[in-house]
Amino acid sequence: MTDGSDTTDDASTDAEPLVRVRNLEKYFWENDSLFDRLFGEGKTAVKAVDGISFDIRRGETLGLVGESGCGKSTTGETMLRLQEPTGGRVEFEGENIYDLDGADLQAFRREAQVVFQDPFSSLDPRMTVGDIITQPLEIHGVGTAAEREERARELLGHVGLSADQLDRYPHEFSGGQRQRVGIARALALEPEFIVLDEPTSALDVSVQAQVLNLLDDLQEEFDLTYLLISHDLSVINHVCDRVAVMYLGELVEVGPAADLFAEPKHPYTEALLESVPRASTDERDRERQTISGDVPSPRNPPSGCSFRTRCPVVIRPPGLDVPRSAYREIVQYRTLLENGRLDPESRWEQLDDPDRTNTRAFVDGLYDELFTERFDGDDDAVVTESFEALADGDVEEAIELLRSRYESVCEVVNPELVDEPHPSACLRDDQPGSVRTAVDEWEGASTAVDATGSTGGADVDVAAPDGGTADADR
Amino acid sequence: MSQYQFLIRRGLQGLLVVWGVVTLVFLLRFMTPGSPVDFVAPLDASPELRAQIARNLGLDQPIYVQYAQYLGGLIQGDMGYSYIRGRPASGIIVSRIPATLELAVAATVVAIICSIPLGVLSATRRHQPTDYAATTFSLVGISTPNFWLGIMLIMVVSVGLGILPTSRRPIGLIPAIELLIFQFETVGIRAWIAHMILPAVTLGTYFTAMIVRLTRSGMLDQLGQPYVEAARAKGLPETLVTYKHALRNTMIPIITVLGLQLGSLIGGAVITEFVFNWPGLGTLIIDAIRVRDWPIIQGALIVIGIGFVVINIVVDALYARLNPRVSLE
Amino acid sequence: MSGRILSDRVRRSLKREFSRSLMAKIGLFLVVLMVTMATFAPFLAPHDPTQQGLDESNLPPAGVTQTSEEFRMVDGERTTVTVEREGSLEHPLGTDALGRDLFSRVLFGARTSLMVGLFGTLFAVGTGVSVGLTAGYYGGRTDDVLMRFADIMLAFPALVLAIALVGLLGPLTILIPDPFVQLGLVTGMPANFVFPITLTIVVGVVNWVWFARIARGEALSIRQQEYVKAARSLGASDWTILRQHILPNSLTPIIVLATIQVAAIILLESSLSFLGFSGTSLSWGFDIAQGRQYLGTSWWIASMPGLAIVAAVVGINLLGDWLRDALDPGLEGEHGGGM
Amino acid sequence: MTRNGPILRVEGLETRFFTEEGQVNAVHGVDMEIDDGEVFGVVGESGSGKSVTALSLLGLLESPGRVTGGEIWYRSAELADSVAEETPTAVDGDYVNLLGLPDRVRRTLRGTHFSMIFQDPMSSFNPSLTVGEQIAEAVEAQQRARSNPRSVASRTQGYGLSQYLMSFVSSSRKYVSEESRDRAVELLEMVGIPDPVLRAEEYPHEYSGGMLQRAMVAQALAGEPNVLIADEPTTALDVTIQAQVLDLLDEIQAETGMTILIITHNLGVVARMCDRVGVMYAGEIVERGALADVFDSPVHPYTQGLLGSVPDLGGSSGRLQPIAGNVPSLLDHEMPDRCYFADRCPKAMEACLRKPPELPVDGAAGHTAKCYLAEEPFDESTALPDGYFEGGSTDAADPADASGAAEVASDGGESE
Repeated sequence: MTDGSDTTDDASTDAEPLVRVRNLEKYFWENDSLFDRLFGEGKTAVKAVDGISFDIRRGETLGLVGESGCGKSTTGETMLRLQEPTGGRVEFEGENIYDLDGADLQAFRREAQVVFQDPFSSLDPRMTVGDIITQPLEIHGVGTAAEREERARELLGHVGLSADQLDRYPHEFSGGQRQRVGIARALALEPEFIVLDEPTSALDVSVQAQVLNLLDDLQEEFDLTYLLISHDLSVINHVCDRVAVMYLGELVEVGPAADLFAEPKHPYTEALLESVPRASTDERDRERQTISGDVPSPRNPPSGCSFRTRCPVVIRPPGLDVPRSAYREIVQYRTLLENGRLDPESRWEQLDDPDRTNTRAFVDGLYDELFTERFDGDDDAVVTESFEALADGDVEEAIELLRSRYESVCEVVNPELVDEPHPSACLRDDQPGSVRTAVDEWEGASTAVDATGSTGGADVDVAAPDGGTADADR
Repeated sequence: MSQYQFLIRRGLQGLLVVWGVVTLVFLLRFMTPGSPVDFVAPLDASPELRAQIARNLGLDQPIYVQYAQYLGGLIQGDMGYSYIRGRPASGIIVSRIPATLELAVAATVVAIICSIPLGVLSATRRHQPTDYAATTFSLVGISTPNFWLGIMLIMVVSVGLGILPTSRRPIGLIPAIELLIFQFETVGIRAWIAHMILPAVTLGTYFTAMIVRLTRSGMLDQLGQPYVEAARAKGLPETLVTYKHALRNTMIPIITVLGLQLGSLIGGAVITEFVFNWPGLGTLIIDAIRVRDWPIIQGALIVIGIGFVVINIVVDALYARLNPRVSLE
Repeated sequence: MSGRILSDRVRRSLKREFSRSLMAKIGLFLVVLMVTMATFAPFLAPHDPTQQGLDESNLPPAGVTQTSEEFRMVDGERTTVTVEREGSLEHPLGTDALGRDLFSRVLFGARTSLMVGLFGTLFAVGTGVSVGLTAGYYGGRTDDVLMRFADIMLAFPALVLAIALVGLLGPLTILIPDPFVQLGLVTGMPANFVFPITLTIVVGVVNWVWFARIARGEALSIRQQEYVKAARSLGASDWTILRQHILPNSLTPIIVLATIQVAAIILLESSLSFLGFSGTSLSWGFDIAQGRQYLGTSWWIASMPGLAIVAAVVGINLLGDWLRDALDPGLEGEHGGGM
Repeated sequence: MTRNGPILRVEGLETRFFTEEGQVNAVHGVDMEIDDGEVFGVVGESGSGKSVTALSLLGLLESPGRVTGGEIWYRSAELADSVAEETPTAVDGDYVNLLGLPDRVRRTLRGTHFSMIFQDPMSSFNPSLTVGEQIAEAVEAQQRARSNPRSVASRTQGYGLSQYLMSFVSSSRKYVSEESRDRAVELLEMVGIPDPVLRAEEYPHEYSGGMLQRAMVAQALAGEPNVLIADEPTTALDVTIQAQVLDLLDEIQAETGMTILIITHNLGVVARMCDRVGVMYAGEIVERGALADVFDSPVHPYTQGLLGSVPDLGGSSGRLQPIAGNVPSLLDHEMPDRCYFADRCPKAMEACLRKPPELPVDGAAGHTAKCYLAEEPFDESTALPDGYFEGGSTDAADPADASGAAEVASDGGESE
């Protein structure tokens, strides 16, 4: 919970933000049963949310976007204290919500509400719509039963349902209507702040549009502040004032929606935007830069920058003279090895060579499969050497060979967000002093090791952000 | 986690359960009215004699000392001396295990062989005569108390038709096989089979009926899964879709249920033994309860508990083998 | 809040499933029959079920004539005589070796089975559901400990544990005055109903684990439902959530299991009575044990009570199937609309 | 490929589900023509009947669903030849009416002539068999079919229960041969799965969603089918993975010239992939034509509404223009005898109380719409008044529908 050198300490905005998230962490533990404890097997952490910080200003809609499993829903739930955090703080109107209890906590519960994704599981099937909407009032002891029912009628009107539907059960409604009921429940206590967790992703497009419009109207009418969690960039773009992009439990970019969509800074944001198919007739001919590979497992996230395993513009080591596409192939080859996805045994079996004498064939086979072109000079030697190590069954050696020559600064230094309106967590972008120091240190060390083989020098890529140019992946 | 580690871990877990079983069984004596001395001592025993007997049985010690002694004895395989027979309880119990084991295994084998094909047929020929016959059989099967079924079988088959022997177990499987191998004498094995049929059918019926039900509903569930549709879409013959795809996934959850239901098999075995005068653990335990022969009661309960735990570990291992999604926990 | 246990949809689904299923109808018929028999046994029974009559012993059921050879002492010598007995409507199901009317005994036996089945299940539901819901909702160490204990309970086969417990605790019974007899509505019937209390508690004790497991599973999954999260975000207390959301929504499988468990407990009760551990002699299992000695001569003594058990248990199981199909369409039933 | 008419011609396809609640008209009167080598998109919201259409084409409907009418003409000279004797009525030149063939024959077409990719790769692979094994099965099935094309039943006859049981005993009796396994690895490599040898031995749960969807594509390609039906192929995937899978389909189509039918609710996917598109609503194709025609000059108000509902990535454009109301009931007794969209349509006219036929749209070949607006412009004077369909006797029967009507009203208010 230390603030340390954190950069977002003093808010640069004129007004105090409504919600302030600082270094929020939420880990889930695996192998943590009574037995694991008895047998002393180490529990492992899945870092669903790994130290994120952002502000939500009064009256704005902040979008939190990311792919499934990136931790965006966990963030939302932890911010509402539906789950206890592993570390960090969330300040709501200046108070850390994790320090609240008793009446203060109840007061916070009145102010912050949530609307969930699934219109089927978000409403208790055994309660009538009236019961569902009056539940918050009842919990907080607001009004008499008659007053509460009156309020429920009023709320139904606000969300565009007719008031005589109070006695109905959720299953009698369509998906869109249920989502309206969920919204009415969230509005019942007149909250300041609502977390919208994928509120439309289970709905058809035409119904989605209805709900988005409704949310828009309600925000205006009741001065609401929204946190909109979604995987759908077009929804985020349509609704949000500011956007935060999440990847593997970390924020990679935060900025005003217009800026971020027009000029994404982080390669991941860019890839996300590129990947969305547009509903227009020129979509077929659009130049696309999509990214390859899968999201790594959060159980075993990459070192350094978590996006580096898929990044099309990963920073090459200083002085290395291979084209970016070839460098990507080397990175992928190394990732295969490190994840145990390349098994020399099965390769040999395929080769039909019981004595395993023909190392040449082994090397050539892999070379052709993994690389479009052969390297020359030192690169060829190193790659071949690593294949030979593999042929001997020494995966560790092969990894080490590759690492010593091809390690990128992105593997070593974890980029952070600086305190400015539109920061991105990429080493190619502005970075806080501590990160810059780490980069310098690494470069010093690596040039020292590499001095024999290469010319050394600064990384050329930092100065030339060329994400869109020809040598991006594919 | 390797198979080996899994078994060790599961074994340790089982050990903990066994320890719980032992403790519970031990405490059982203190929860029940009356002292063992009442059953052991002559009716007109003097207080001195009673005290002497209590001392001999170790009953004068505080509970925790008795508990420690009992645990210590168990670890060495000593369950005390039978109050009634004056012999080591462990010896008596061990001598009864084969009979129970043979009966339970025979019933399980019969049940599995009959039930799974019946369940599959019932599901694949839904709403056809086969299905109705199978569901009726399984419904009546799970609703019939097996002691009554046993009695009815004895009445009709043995007493009425006079074809199979009513009760007892003249020879164990192993002696019967020895006889067969070393003396080329089939009389032993024939007697074994003849005496096994009725008890095995009695015990196996409930189990068969239950597995038919489980298999049927499991198959119906699996046949509605998207992967079955996908398998059909790629042009696989229906045999393969049914047996290789659907049945495999049906068996995975059934195995866990079976593991739990083996308890009812063992329970059923106890009463089946009673009906057929089968000299197994069941009759032993019932007789011992009637005369409060505590060392036997405790020992037999512990053996049954351990047996059940072991079966469940085996079932778990089988489950993990069949289900690739379980990385052995 | 809505106090209804069954929502409209569930009721509709029950009705639909009932109307299309012959099995459900048979089940309901059998169960209603059994309940009627048990409740109005003093009115329906032609004889006092405990009344012995040596000259009427071993009479076959109505319409059956049984010839058997018996040993008699005639003039101090053992001779074999052929005895022919004819069944009559006076004793529709015949009599046992002591001349007691089997039909009356079957009627009164239904009382024992039903009472033990119901109260045993209630006991198991009460214990199991509270333990299971607590374990499932709170999770963590509470859950770990409770479920390990459940594992230990499961390591004893229910019947074995029940035999040990009942056998060792002794068959305690309480006498419940029969209201019909007390009010003088019928005469010549036993004044009290013998309720085997130990047996009832024991069958509950050995069965609670099943309810604990299923309730825990339900609580675990319902806890993850968004409406529970929503309630927590509104500031609802754990107690409110358990009472208002978790319990009502986990009822369906619990009701289905409870139905099936009534059947299982009736089987268990009959087994224990068969072994002579129940403490009451008015029980189907007990009668089967009695009839076991007369298999060669009087087949009906052991058969009739057994048929009663099968009919009762089949009925309850059918009812259970019906509830399951109607309440949990995922388990059986046709696929939905498919769109 | 020779150009002599469409590869698939669907005429008046009707599929119904006979459920407890009544007869559900999931698909009724669908007409479409799919040209050889094109990518055709069927787009619609949930409950529009698009997936049922796909299943009907393959004959994969499960009870209580049944194709009750229409014809599916499929062009294949080879097939026409082999079935001409048995079912002459189902053959017309090179065309075969799939609905006229016995089930036994249709089964053999799966995998070889038609393949399918399903929405959820995780549930569409058997969780307890390796991915390699499952793809090899598909390869094997196709090889068995091809080795004996004349006998359409050969595949199923060649492998019965006894052979299956024998396969546990003797490895030579296994259904899947070594060659098929090798081919499965090749296919995995073809769809861009790194280290296919190792991955073939893995189980579905060890794959990521994207990888598994690639594997499903590989499985669908096993029999080198002529028509690939992709039912929501990317709906379960994240957007970056969706892009990869779409790229893959695109590449494969370019390489093999295969005909692809894409079923999706995502207009972006349609725009990305398709040459021509059909828009489905309430079991009908309400508008179809070339992608540019349908997307740039939609005629049917539903198509217009659908396009207007999608939030755009390129700069936010104020309020969305949603379609009021909800997806309609498909229960037979609740379906009115009028244009099914009229109750949600902002341009409903008196004419719309009669069912519109499929009408050609001016100026574009092959662009048709089931809407009178295809022929005549919107006429204010004959427009139905607001709230015309509210409280109508047909709607009041079911409470859910009545509430739907109420919502229509409130939404109508909002969007003004």
